[in-house]
Amino acid sequence: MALILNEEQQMLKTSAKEFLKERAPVEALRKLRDERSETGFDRQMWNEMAEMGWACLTISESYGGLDFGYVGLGQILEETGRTLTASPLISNVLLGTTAINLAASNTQKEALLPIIAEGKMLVTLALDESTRHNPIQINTTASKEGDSYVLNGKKVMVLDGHVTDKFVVAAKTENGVSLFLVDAKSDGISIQRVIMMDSRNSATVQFENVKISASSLLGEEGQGAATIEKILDIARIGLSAEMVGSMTEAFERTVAYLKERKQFGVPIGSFQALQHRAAQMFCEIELCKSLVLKSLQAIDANEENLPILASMTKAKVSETLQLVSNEGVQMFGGIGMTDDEEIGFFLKRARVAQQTFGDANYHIDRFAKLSGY
Amino acid sequence: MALILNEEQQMLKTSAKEFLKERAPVEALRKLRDERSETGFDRQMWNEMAEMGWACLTISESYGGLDFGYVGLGQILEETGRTLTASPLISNVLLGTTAINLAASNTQKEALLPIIAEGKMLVTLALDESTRHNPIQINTTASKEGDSYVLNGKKVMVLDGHVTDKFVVAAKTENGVSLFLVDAKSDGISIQRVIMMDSRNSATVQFENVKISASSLLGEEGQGAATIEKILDIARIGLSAEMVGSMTEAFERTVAYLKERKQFGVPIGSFQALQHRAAQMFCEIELCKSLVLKSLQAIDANEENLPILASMTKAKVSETLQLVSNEGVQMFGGIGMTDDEEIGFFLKRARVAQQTFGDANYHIDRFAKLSGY
Amino acid sequence: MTTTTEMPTPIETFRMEVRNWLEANCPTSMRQPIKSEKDLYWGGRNGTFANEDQKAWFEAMYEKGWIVPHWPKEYGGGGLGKEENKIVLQEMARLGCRKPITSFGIWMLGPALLKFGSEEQKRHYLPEITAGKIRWCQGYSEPNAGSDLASLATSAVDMGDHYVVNGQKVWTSYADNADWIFCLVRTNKEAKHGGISFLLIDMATQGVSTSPIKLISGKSPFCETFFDNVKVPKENLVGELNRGWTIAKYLLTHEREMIGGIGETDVKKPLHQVAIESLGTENGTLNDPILRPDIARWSIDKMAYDITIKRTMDEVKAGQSLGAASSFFKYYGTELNKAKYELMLAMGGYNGAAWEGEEFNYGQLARQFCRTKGNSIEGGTSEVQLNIVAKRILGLPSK
Amino acid sequence: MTTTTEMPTPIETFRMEVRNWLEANCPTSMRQPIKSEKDLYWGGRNGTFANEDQKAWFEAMYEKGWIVPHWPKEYGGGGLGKEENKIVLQEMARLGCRKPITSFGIWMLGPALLKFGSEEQKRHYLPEITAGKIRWCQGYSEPNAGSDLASLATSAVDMGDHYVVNGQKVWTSYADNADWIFCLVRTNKEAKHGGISFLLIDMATQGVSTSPIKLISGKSPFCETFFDNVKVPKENLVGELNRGWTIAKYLLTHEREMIGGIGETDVKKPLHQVAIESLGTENGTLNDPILRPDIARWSIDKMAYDITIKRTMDEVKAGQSLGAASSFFKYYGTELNKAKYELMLAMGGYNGAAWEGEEFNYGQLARQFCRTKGNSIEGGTSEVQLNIVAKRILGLPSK
Repeated sequence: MALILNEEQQMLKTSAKEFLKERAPVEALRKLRDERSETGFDRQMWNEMAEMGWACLTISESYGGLDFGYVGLGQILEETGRTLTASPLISNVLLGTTAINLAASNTQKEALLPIIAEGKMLVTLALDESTRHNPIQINTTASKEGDSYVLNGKKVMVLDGHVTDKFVVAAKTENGVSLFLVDAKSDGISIQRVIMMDSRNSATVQFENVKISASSLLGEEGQGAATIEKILDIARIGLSAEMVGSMTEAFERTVAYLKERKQFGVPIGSFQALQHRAAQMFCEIELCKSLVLKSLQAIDANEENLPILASMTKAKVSETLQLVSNEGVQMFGGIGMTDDEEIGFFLKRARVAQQTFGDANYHIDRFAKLSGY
Repeated sequence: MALILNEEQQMLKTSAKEFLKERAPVEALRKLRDERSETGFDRQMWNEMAEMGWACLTISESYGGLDFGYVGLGQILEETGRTLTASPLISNVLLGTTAINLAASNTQKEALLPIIAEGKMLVTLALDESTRHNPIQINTTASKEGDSYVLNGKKVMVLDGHVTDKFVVAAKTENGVSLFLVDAKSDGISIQRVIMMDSRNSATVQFENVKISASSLLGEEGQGAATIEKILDIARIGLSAEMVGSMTEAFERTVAYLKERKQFGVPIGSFQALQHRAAQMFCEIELCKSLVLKSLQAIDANEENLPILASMTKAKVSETLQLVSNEGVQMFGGIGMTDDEEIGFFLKRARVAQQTFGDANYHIDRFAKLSGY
Repeated sequence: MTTTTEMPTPIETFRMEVRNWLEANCPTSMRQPIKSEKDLYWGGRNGTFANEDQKAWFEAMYEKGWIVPHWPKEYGGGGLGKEENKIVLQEMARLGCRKPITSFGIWMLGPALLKFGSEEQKRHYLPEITAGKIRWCQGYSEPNAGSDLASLATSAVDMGDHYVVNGQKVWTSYADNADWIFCLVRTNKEAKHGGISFLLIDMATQGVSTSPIKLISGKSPFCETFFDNVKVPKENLVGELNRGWTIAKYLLTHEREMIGGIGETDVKKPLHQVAIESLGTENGTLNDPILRPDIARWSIDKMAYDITIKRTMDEVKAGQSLGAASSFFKYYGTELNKAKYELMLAMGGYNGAAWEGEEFNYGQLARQFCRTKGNSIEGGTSEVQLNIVAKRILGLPSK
Repeated sequence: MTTTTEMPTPIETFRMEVRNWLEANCPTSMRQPIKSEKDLYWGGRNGTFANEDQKAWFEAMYEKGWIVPHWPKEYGGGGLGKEENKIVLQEMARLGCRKPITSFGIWMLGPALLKFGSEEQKRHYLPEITAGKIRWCQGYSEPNAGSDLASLATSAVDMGDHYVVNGQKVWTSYADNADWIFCLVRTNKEAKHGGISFLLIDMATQGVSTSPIKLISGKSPFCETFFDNVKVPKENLVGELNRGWTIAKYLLTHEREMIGGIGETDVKKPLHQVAIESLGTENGTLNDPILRPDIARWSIDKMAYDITIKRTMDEVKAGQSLGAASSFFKYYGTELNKAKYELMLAMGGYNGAAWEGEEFNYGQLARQFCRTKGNSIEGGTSEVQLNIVAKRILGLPSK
């Protein structure tokens, strides 16, 4: 498949760019932060996004979606990376919706997807339990009691956890790991919001004897592990698309600053040491763009090598974003250290995004394992 | 202890520098190579070195040595690193003599050291058996038969193996690993010289039913493993001293070339990208010098943390020499690629020295293990 | 080794005296490690002591003359020789005594005045510093003069009996709490380096105002300081007119060495210990196989760097000296510290990415991480240090 | 998908014809991968075929006009269109057919002549190239003009009806076996870029001599070529006088793309496969825990690089285009290849460090390793490529 966007995808990207520039520039994130917004994102903006169909790009037409695919979603994510827009796109579209697409029964889909497609229900994934991404280590239990399950455990880094309507919870059942759809208002759930370095939402969610009906099971009991990996691989690629947007924007701002800022009577961009570092970043960013596009296409084509592509992509993109965000602050110099200048927002988002769904170290290790060494 | 040379050590260094500049510049190595010298080093020069006491710096006065210590030896090695001088200093002084110092009985010392001290006997270590340095993996066996042992096995990367008089051979005995002093002319030994990338000597040595007397045992039977590690740690540090000499010389030549070579009407050393790379190399080299001096002092002071110092030093020095030798060739440009220009000799020596006694990867791993992680 | 009883040398006697005096006069609470800003006493017109012990300790040291033991007595110091001064500092370190006062006057202005100030200036300003009466801040950088410090534009115009100062300084640490500021000002627009002078300005003068700077790590001691037609008496000039650059360079070298050593104190635990505790080991091997070599390489570099500092100091003692060593140390030390916090963040995982909440120590790690990014910018950027190494140590040519 | 039988399109018919012709005319031995220099036929006055199959294959292709399928027939080509040319190359690749001739004339001089040569020059030189009669070499670099190629000094002085050439070229690959050389020469000393011309010189002319260059990797095809009062007819000038730099730039871009792709063919096995085989695994993990992340990072970069080349080609097809992409690819590709051989050497251990002996494959790995160091120098250094990326793609200013 040609590694280019088709016309529709290109149009979607362009319209996303225009919308975000208008409605959600970096300044909007600063405002949410400084006003200590309770939702952590702009509800009204999310409604507008949903009206444009962004909530249902990956939902099939039979459930009220656009069936546009992940390459399309990736373009929007990339643009939100440029503007550092906080929205439920990661938690609800990449994680929640993907989980339902992959694991839910037709009945469940019929009940949920049309509402999600309209942006009127938020679903997120409650998976990690330790300090670092480790989807295999699940101690949360779901014990069968008659027709119900009883959930017990604690989840961390639940994205948008304090504003979500439903959780997809990974828990141990008798025969393996299972996924459950759990209402956020259920008795026994306590949610503690955690504001991250990038001013975005996460939450620690405690499940204490939360009783849920057997119909909450997503997919077959004990068969959740493979689904979780697939959800995560898709989310890793989608998040990488966002990160490529961030690195591109941070890099372009840095290059512009190099041309503008004068020291010793000349633009600092005329210093060869900075030129070479900029040129090297350019190369790395190009590689990242290729990996993301290739991986997004692989999701849509349902390719078998998705795990290896996802790890390659998340690893390379994480390391490059680390480099680019560091170089951005360094090249902006003293002004880059101030909260007034926006480049620091990219640094902060970079570090949270790096950790989310596994950092470069995690994925280099996984890549090597998947490659047999 | 102050991290500086005392006056005697400084004098030794200065005289070594002068001698080597005169008798063994890089040109001498080229000559040995082009004439396909059978010994691989200059015998006459070795005699002169021995006359100056270089063979007996680490031999105690009671056995006819100077008891000057490893800091002193390190200075000579550093200077031979600058001139890329091929000599038995590594094989015979660092390995062979150290082995005898550490493991031999008084009787054995009395018989061997005075001759070695005069430079009239060469002893080297026959240890490694696999492609990469791995002192734990020893399959060579020494089976006791009455009053004798019978050696069987194959050793690789035996430095100066084809010209040595004796081998210190590591072999498995009933109760562990033991060291034996074996005459190179013994029946059953076949030696194949291997000329390395740096034009220096190594050899593959095959032991086939080599019968040796029980008195050839160095140290106690089965207690060789600890001795081997100690010999190696000393050799790693000594070799690192040589490598620091090579990196310093390669770097100084590169900086000189940067000042001299003109492109686009200016010296290429005025290009900031090259300036920063040179400055970064300078910093790394300074770190290497400190590690080597600290480690050499630790040998003489018989410090307990020698293993960790040796691994730190060999790891850092290997990586820095790789960097400096690569940058040397790159900054010399096309001329650096030609055999006529000497910078390439540093590249080649660098890679062999990196592999010898464990490369950076080996020692980073060992350092981490010794540090408990 | 001898077994005969020897008389203590005078220097040994002095050491014992110092030790006894400190034991007797330094309150126990003043021997605890610094925990927060509050534990520091800065002095100044509005300076207050946090508690009685802090006050008692400062006053005892001031009486003794040991606020700055090696400054001459006539300038408010203790008049001690180099060797004795070292002993006081060593014994304070041994007991863990806090500094009686934290002061840019002692650390930065003092050395400049001692070297370049007039006798009158020394007698006037230095005793005020050791008495903790006046708190100083530094006014070097400007918005359009970062690495190119000498392009500064804040002007001091000669009005006969005084100067009139106009302009703006940035990165003036604690300017909002300082009484006086020592500034680089432009006294000649025709010459670049040769048109800069070193001026002392009372911040209570009309026309001086400050505004705090928020950093990416959050609140900071940095301020912007504005000068709007500020009258400054001519006797406040230090050194010769238009020769301020010499003083600036002298002080920058001081500062560079201080910043190079940054991060020494904040996390005492060796990095690999943090790694072992936060990631755990299996069969003696760290649980993150990819991070492991990074941690090992960093640790080797850090130890090698520390050994190199020791070697350089030993060389200086032995009369050898590496030219622009402070640039090398500043560059390498700050880059190491930045790399350390990248590793700390990677080990911290989600905890290191959190910004608020008691559970996450109020985002302490993330904030420290953000703050380290400034290490390679303040006190001369890494790029400037590399330029200096290339030119002054390696002798590489300019274009 | 349809189930009706469709007529093959003309292009499908052509593909089948090509396939059938190649099957019938390419000897089996000419479908084996190249193993050594001997397997290449270079043509030229002294060119000899290594065997009958090589000769038969060249002659069949020459008869067919497919030595260069897309050159016009009047210049010795096959006169095929772009699409048809691609099909011939694809079908040759599918069958694994060797190139019938290896020729700088086809790869480098040809494109230059087609774009800049006179009609007479095209009719004269191009058919000689496809017929394998004349072997060409390239004369660009000079000892004092490396990255600064335009500072070349080899002069061609106008003597009325001819030029007299004096000077020295380096890195003239295979000059000792070539018949003619295409050279950049200085025809005006006053202008730098605007004083260079593109000249064709018969190496049999009096005053031309060559001397081989030995590299750090051993013997090489490179030579130095000397011109001592060499008379060159005026009609050997290609393009306008003093406009040779335009032709040079055009050809350098070609060359850069070729070198960027270096290392594609020499070690076919993926690097991690080499690692698994040479180091072994334990519980599915490579036996060198420190090298493992390096190999993984390299492999990711390599795949990402290959995907990027594909993406760029797709973009070009779609009418988008990245400006100085060839510089980026040349830089990154050659750095990757150097890094690969560092890793190969680390994995090879003592075997990779040996230089001689059958047991060590005659030091093949060490020699290849040494040779890769030239990748980032020849065809424009990495530094030059980064300059180009910085200036042409990023638009960063010159001083």
